[in-house]
Amino acid sequence: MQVNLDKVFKLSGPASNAWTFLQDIPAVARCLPGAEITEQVDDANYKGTVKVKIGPATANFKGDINIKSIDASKQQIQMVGKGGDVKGTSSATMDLTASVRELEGGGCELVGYAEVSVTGKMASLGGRMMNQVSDQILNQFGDNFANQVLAMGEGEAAEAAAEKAAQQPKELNGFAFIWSLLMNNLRKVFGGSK
Amino acid sequence: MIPGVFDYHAPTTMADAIALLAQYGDEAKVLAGGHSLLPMMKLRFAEPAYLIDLNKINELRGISEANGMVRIGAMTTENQLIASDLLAQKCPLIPEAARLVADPQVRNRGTIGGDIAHGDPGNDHPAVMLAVGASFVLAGPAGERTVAADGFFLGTYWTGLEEGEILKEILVPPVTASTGHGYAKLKRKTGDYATAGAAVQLTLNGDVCDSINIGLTNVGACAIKATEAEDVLRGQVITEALILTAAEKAMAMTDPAEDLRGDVEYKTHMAGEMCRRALRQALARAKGGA
Amino acid sequence: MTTAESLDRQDKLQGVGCSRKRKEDPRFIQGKGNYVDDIKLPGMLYGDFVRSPYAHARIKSINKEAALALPGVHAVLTADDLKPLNLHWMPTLAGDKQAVLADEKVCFQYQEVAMVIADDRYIAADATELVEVEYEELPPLVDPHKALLPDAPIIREDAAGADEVGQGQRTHPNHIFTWDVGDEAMTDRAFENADVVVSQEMLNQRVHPSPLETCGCVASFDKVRGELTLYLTSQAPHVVRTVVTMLSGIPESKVRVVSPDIGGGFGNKVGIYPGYVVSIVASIVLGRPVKWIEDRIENLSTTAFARDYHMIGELAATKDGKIKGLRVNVLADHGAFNAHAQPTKWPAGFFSICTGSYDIPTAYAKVKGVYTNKAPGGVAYRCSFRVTEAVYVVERMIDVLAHKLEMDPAELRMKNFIQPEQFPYHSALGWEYDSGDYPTALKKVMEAVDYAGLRKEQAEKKARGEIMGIGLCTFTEVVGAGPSKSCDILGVGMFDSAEIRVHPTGSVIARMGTITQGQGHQTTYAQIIATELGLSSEDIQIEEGDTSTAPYGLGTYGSRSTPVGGAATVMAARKIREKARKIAAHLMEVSENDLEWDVDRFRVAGNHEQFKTMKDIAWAAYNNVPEGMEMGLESVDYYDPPNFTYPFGAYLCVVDIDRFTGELKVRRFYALDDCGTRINPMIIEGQVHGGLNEAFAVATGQELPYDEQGNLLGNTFMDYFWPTMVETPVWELDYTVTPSPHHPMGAKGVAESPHVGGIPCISNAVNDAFMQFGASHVNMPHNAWRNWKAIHELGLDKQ
Amino acid sequence: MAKQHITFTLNGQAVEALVHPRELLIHVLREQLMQTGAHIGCETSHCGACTIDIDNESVKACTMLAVQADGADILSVEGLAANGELHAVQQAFVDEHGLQCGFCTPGMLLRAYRFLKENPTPTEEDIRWGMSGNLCRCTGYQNIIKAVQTASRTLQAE
Repeated sequence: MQVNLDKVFKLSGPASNAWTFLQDIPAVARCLPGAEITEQVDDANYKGTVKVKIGPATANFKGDINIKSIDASKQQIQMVGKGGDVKGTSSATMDLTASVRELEGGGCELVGYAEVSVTGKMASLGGRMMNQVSDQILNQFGDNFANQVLAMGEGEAAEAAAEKAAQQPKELNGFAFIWSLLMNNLRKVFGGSK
Repeated sequence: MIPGVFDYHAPTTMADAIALLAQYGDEAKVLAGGHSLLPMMKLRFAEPAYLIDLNKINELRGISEANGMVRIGAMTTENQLIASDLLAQKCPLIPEAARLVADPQVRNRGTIGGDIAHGDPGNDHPAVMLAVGASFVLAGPAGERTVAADGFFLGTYWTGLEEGEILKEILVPPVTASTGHGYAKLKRKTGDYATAGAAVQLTLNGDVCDSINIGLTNVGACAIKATEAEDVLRGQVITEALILTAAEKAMAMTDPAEDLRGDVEYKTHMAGEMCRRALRQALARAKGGA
Repeated sequence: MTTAESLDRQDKLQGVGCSRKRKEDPRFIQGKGNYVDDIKLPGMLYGDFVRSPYAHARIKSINKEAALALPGVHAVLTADDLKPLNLHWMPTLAGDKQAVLADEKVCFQYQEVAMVIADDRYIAADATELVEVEYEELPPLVDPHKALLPDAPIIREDAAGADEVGQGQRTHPNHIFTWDVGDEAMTDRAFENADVVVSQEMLNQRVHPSPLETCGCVASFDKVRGELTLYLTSQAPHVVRTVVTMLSGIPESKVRVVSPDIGGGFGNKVGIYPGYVVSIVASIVLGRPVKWIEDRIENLSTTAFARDYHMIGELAATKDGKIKGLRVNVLADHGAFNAHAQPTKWPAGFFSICTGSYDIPTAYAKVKGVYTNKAPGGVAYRCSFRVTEAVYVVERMIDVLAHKLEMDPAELRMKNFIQPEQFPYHSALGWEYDSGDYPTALKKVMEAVDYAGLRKEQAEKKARGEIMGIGLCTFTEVVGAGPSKSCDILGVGMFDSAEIRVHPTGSVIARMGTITQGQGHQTTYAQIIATELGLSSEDIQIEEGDTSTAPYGLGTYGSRSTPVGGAATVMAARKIREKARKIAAHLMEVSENDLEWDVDRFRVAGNHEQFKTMKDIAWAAYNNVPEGMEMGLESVDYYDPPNFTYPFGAYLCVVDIDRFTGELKVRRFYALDDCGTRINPMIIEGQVHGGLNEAFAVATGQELPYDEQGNLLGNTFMDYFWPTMVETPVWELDYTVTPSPHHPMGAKGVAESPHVGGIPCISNAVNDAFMQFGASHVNMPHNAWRNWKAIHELGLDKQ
Repeated sequence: MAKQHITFTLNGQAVEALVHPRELLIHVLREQLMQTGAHIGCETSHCGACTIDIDNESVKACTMLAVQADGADILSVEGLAANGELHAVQQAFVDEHGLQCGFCTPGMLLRAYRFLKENPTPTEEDIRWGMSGNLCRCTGYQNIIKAVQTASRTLQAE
C-alpha cells in the first residue's frame, strides 16, 4: 500500500543553516527517532537502521538510503530509503523530496513530499493505521529537524534546543511523542517558532 | 499465530504493578483484557519482553459512587459495565456503547481501561469518555494524577499516559434528569470496529441545550471531540436544522484514513450521519422520550 | 400393494425421504470429533512456513543458519533441498505447475519460501523469523487487464517461452489459455439482427471458501516399513494418494491417506498444497511425523481463492423480449500459477452452462486466462467448476435486458424458459439438460411471496425516496462430475464407488470413495442402503476417507456425492438384492420369478405370509446358499454416470437499503429448490440454509482485495466477511421434485444450488433497487460503502 | 522464562500443567490436556470455535494465556454431558440439525449453555445478539437458533 505525505515544517534561523543541515544525511536520519546511519557506503549511499515503536507495536528495519540528487540552487534533496524489517515479513520504501524554502519576512520552512510504499504483513494487516502512523512519525521528524536547525543558531533558545536535541530518545515511541509535545510547550516558553 | 517469548508477572496490587513497570520500563507491556494486545502479539507486531497482567489486581475492579462522581475501575469488563444498575442510572451512555463493543465473549474479557489506554482510534470508549466528560486517574511511580478525557487522546496508540503510568480508574459525573445520550455506531458486522461512530451527551435547561459533548469514533488518528459541532448547539434550542449544521461541522473536523470499511468521503459522511443519529437520540431522551 | 403394516416397516427402516437425525452428531456434540489438528502422534514435529512479503521478487539468498541454531529446530527446507528429489515444483490439476517452495523467485505475497521443522509450533514460529531471505523486488502485476500488455512484467519466467501451459496456445508470457465455445459467427449474426442488444461488464470478485477449519496435514513416514501415512483435510483423499505416488515414487499400496473429520471444505480442500508436499518430504527425511496446520491468514492468503472472473455479458433479443443470442467474454485472473482445481477437459470448467434456464438459440463464450502476482487457485467454491460465474452472468443479464425493455424480470424469464416438454434439452453450448420444470417453480415462488404486492410496495417506497429492491434468480446448475468421457483428474475418470458388506446378523458396513465434510454422508448413504436393502439405517455403518479401506473414489465437491457416489451406492445395493433374491428363492424353494420385493423382504407373490426378510437372507448367505453360489453378501460398484444432473431453483430476495448509510437488509429470501428425489429433507434444508448464507456473504461482503503493490488486504476474519447471526437473514424454503431420469434414484444433488443461485439473486435485488432510480450495474460485494456510493451518486441521501 | 506450574479445575477435575507464559490456553487444553473439543478457527478472537466457560463466563480460549487460567474453573464441551446424560443444548443441536461439519459446534454449545443461563427465555433477537461471537460456515444459523430455542424450552420444563 502506498501513502503520500505532504509536509511543511516551519524552521527558525536562516535558510542557509537549514540547507546545511539537510545535507548532513546521518544527522537528518537521526531526526527520525530510532533511526541511525550505520555505514556510509559512498557519497550517495548509506546503510541504516530504524527502530519504530508505535504504542505496543514495534518493528526493526534495516535498509539502504540512496541520495538521488542534491540541488543547491533549489536547496532540494531527493532520496530513496528502502528497507525491510529484520524478520523479513515487511518492507518499506520511501521516496522523499525535501527542500528548504525561504519565507518572506524571515525564517524558512522545510517542505517535504514523501511517497511511502509498504509491503508485507504490515501493509496487509496494519493498513488501517498506516496513514496516521506515517503522519505521526513525520511530524516528529519535523519537530526534531526544526530543533536541530534552531540549535545551529545562537542564543538561549539555541542552547535550549541543543540540550533538547541531546535528550532525544533513542527510538520512536509513545514516550517520544510526549517528549516532543513537551518540547513544543517549551518552545512556546522560549519564544521558539510554532 | 504464536506470540513471542516474554516474562509474565501477575501482581495483585497496584503498587507492585507500578514497581514492575518502573523496573522493566518500555520493555514491558500492561495486559488488561488482552483482546487487542494478544492478537498484536500473535501477529508479532507487539513483542514485549515483560507482560504485566492486571487481572489479579482487585482494586482495579468495581463500579461505585463517591463524592458526586461515579468511579469505574479500569479493569471493569464490558459486560460488567452493561450489567451495572448504577451506570444504567448515572452514566447510561457507557453501558449503551459497551453493548456495541465486539461480541459477548470478548466483552467478558475486554475492559474499559484497556479500551481507553490502548489508544486505538477504532475503540469505542474514548469517544464515549469525551461525551460523558470523564476524567482518568493515572497512577505512576510519582503517585496519582487526574486528567480530563478531553485532551487525553493524542494520536494512534498515543495517549496522555506517560511511561510508567497505569490507568487506574475512570471518573464520570452522573447525569441529571434532563440529560440525554446517544451512541450511534456503523459497523460492517458484529465484532468489527466502527466505520464511524458518534457519542453524544447533552443536558437541556428547559428547551435550551445547556451543555453538550460529542465524541467521534474511528474517523481520525484518535477519538475526536467535535467541539465545533458542540458550539453550534450549546445555548440553543436544538432543531433538526441545527442538528444538520452541527453534523456538517463534525464532518469538517474528521480526518479518517481509507481502509476496507470505506474511503475518506464515505467515512466523513458516516461521521456526519452517526452524529445526526446520536444527536437526535440524545435530544429525544433529554426531552423525556425513549 | 402397500398396507399399513408395510408402511410401518418402511418407517422403521428410516430410509430415503425421511428426516433422519444425523449419525455424525453424537461425537461432534461431545467434543469427540477427530479433525486433523486433533491428531498427535509420538515424536511428532511441526512445520511452519517462511513466506514472501513481496508479490514479485527475486530471491537472492536464503540463510538458514540462525534458524537452525535455535534449539528445537530440526530442519529448514528450501527449494534447493527439494531439487534433488525433483519436488520443488508440482503439477497442478490444470496442467500447469506450481512451486512447492519458491524457486529463485516469488510470484505472490505470502508464497511459501521455506519450511521450518521444529519440536513444537512455538519454536517453529520463532524459527521462521530467523530465516534470512534476501530479495530483489520486481514490479508486481496486479491488474489482470494489464497482464497482456507488451511491457507487462513477466511473472512466470520458468514458463515464459513455453508454447502452452497445459491448455492450449499462448500469445504472451502471462497468457495461460484462450478457450471458446459456441458458434461465433451465428451468434454475431443474431446480435446484428436483433431489435435490442444489451451489454454489461461485471465482476465476480476474488473470494475464498475459508472453511472454519483451515487446511493441514500430518505426514508420517515409517522408514522400516517404507510406508507413508498421511492424515489430511482432503475432499479427495484417493486422488491425493495417487498424486503422492506420482510425485514420490512410493508405491500406492504403501501410501495411506486418511481424511479424518473435516471442518468444512467448500472447495478449499480439493487441491494439493505445498504444505502437504513439504510435510511429506520432511517426514521422510527426518523419520518422524510432521504436522502442518495453516493459520487463518495463511488460509485466506495462499490456499485456493475462487472466482476473479471479469466478464462482459451481452444479450440479443426481440423487442417483445424473446432472447435470440448470448455472448460472454471473460478475463480470468488465475494468479501466479494455474492451480484451477477442476477436472473437466475444458479450461473454464462448466462455464458454458451460461445459457442458464433459457431457451437461447445461439451463444458464444470466450474465456481468456492470465497470470498475475496473486495467490494461485481458482477453486469451485461451493459450486461446480465456474458454474457460479456462469449463472451470475446470465441471471444479471436477464435483469439488465428486462430493465432495457422496461419489462418485469419475472415476465422476461417466463417468456424465455426452456419448457418442461423440451427435456432432455440440448443447449446451444452443448449440454444435455436431464429434466426440469422452470415455469412451475417460478410461479410457485411468485405466489408464495405475493410478487405483485411486493412490486407495488416497491413503487410506493420509491415515491418516498426509500430504496427497496426485488431480485429473482431462476438458475440451472450442472453437477455430478461426471461422465468420465468429460471429466478426469490426472487421467483418472470421474466415477465414484461404493462397497457394501452385509454381515450375517444383518448389520451392514459400507464404504464410499467420497468424503463428507458436514453433508451428513454417514446418515444419508445409510438411508439409501436401508431403502434398497430393507435393513434399518441404524444397523448400517458408513465409512469414508481412509484409502486403505474405502474403494477408490474421486471425492466430494461439485455436488457429486449424491449424483455419483449415491448412484454407486444404489447400484451396489441392488447387486446385493439380486443375490438375496436368489438366496430367498432357494430358502423358500420357489422360483426367483415368483418372488416380489416388499420393503424389507422377498415374499411369494400371492402368498404374503411366505417371505424371508433381508435379515434371514443375510444369515443364510453365510451358511445356506444355492449350489454353485459363493457365500457372503457383499458388492462393490464403480459408477460412471451417463450424464451430469441439472438441479434448478427459483429464488426471490427482497432488500431494503438505508439511504443514509448504505446498509443493506435482506428482508425476505424465498428459495425454492428442485434437486430431484429428496433423500433426507432435514439435511437438504440445512444444506440450503448454509449455501444461502454463503451466497449472502459473497454478494454483500466477501472479497480479497489487493493493492497496487500486490499486498493482500483483509486476510483475517476481522475484514474477510463472514456474517454472524445478527447479520444473517431468515431463510424461507420451498421445493418441487423433478427426478433425474438417468440417476438410479432420480436424485440430483443440492448443496451448491443455494450458493450458485443465491449470489445473483441478492445482486439482482440490490441492482434492482438502484436501477429503478436510474443507476447502472453495480458490482459485488454490495457492502454498505459501495451501496452508499451508488446512493450518493443518485443523490438519494439528501437530508 | 521458566515454565510455570498452574492448576485449575477442568470439567470438575483438578488438573495441573507446566506452561510457558506465552502458551495460549487453547493450545494447553488441546495439546497437553488432550481436550480437543474446542477448536482453533481464526486465532484473532472472531470465530468463537475456541469458546469455553471460565468461572461462569464464556471466553475465547485462543486469546487468553494458559497462565491466566491458574485457579480457574473451566468447562469445555467434554464436560457438558453430566452422568452420561446429554445436556439440553447438546440434544437440541441434534434434534434441530444445528450442526454440519461439527467444527464450530463445541464453541456454539458452550456459548449456548452460558447464554441460556444469562437469559433463560430469550427472544429470537436475543439469541442472535447473544450468540453473535460464534461463526458457523455450514448451517446458515437458522437451525442453531431453533436449537437454542428448543434447549431453552427443555431447560424451562426441567
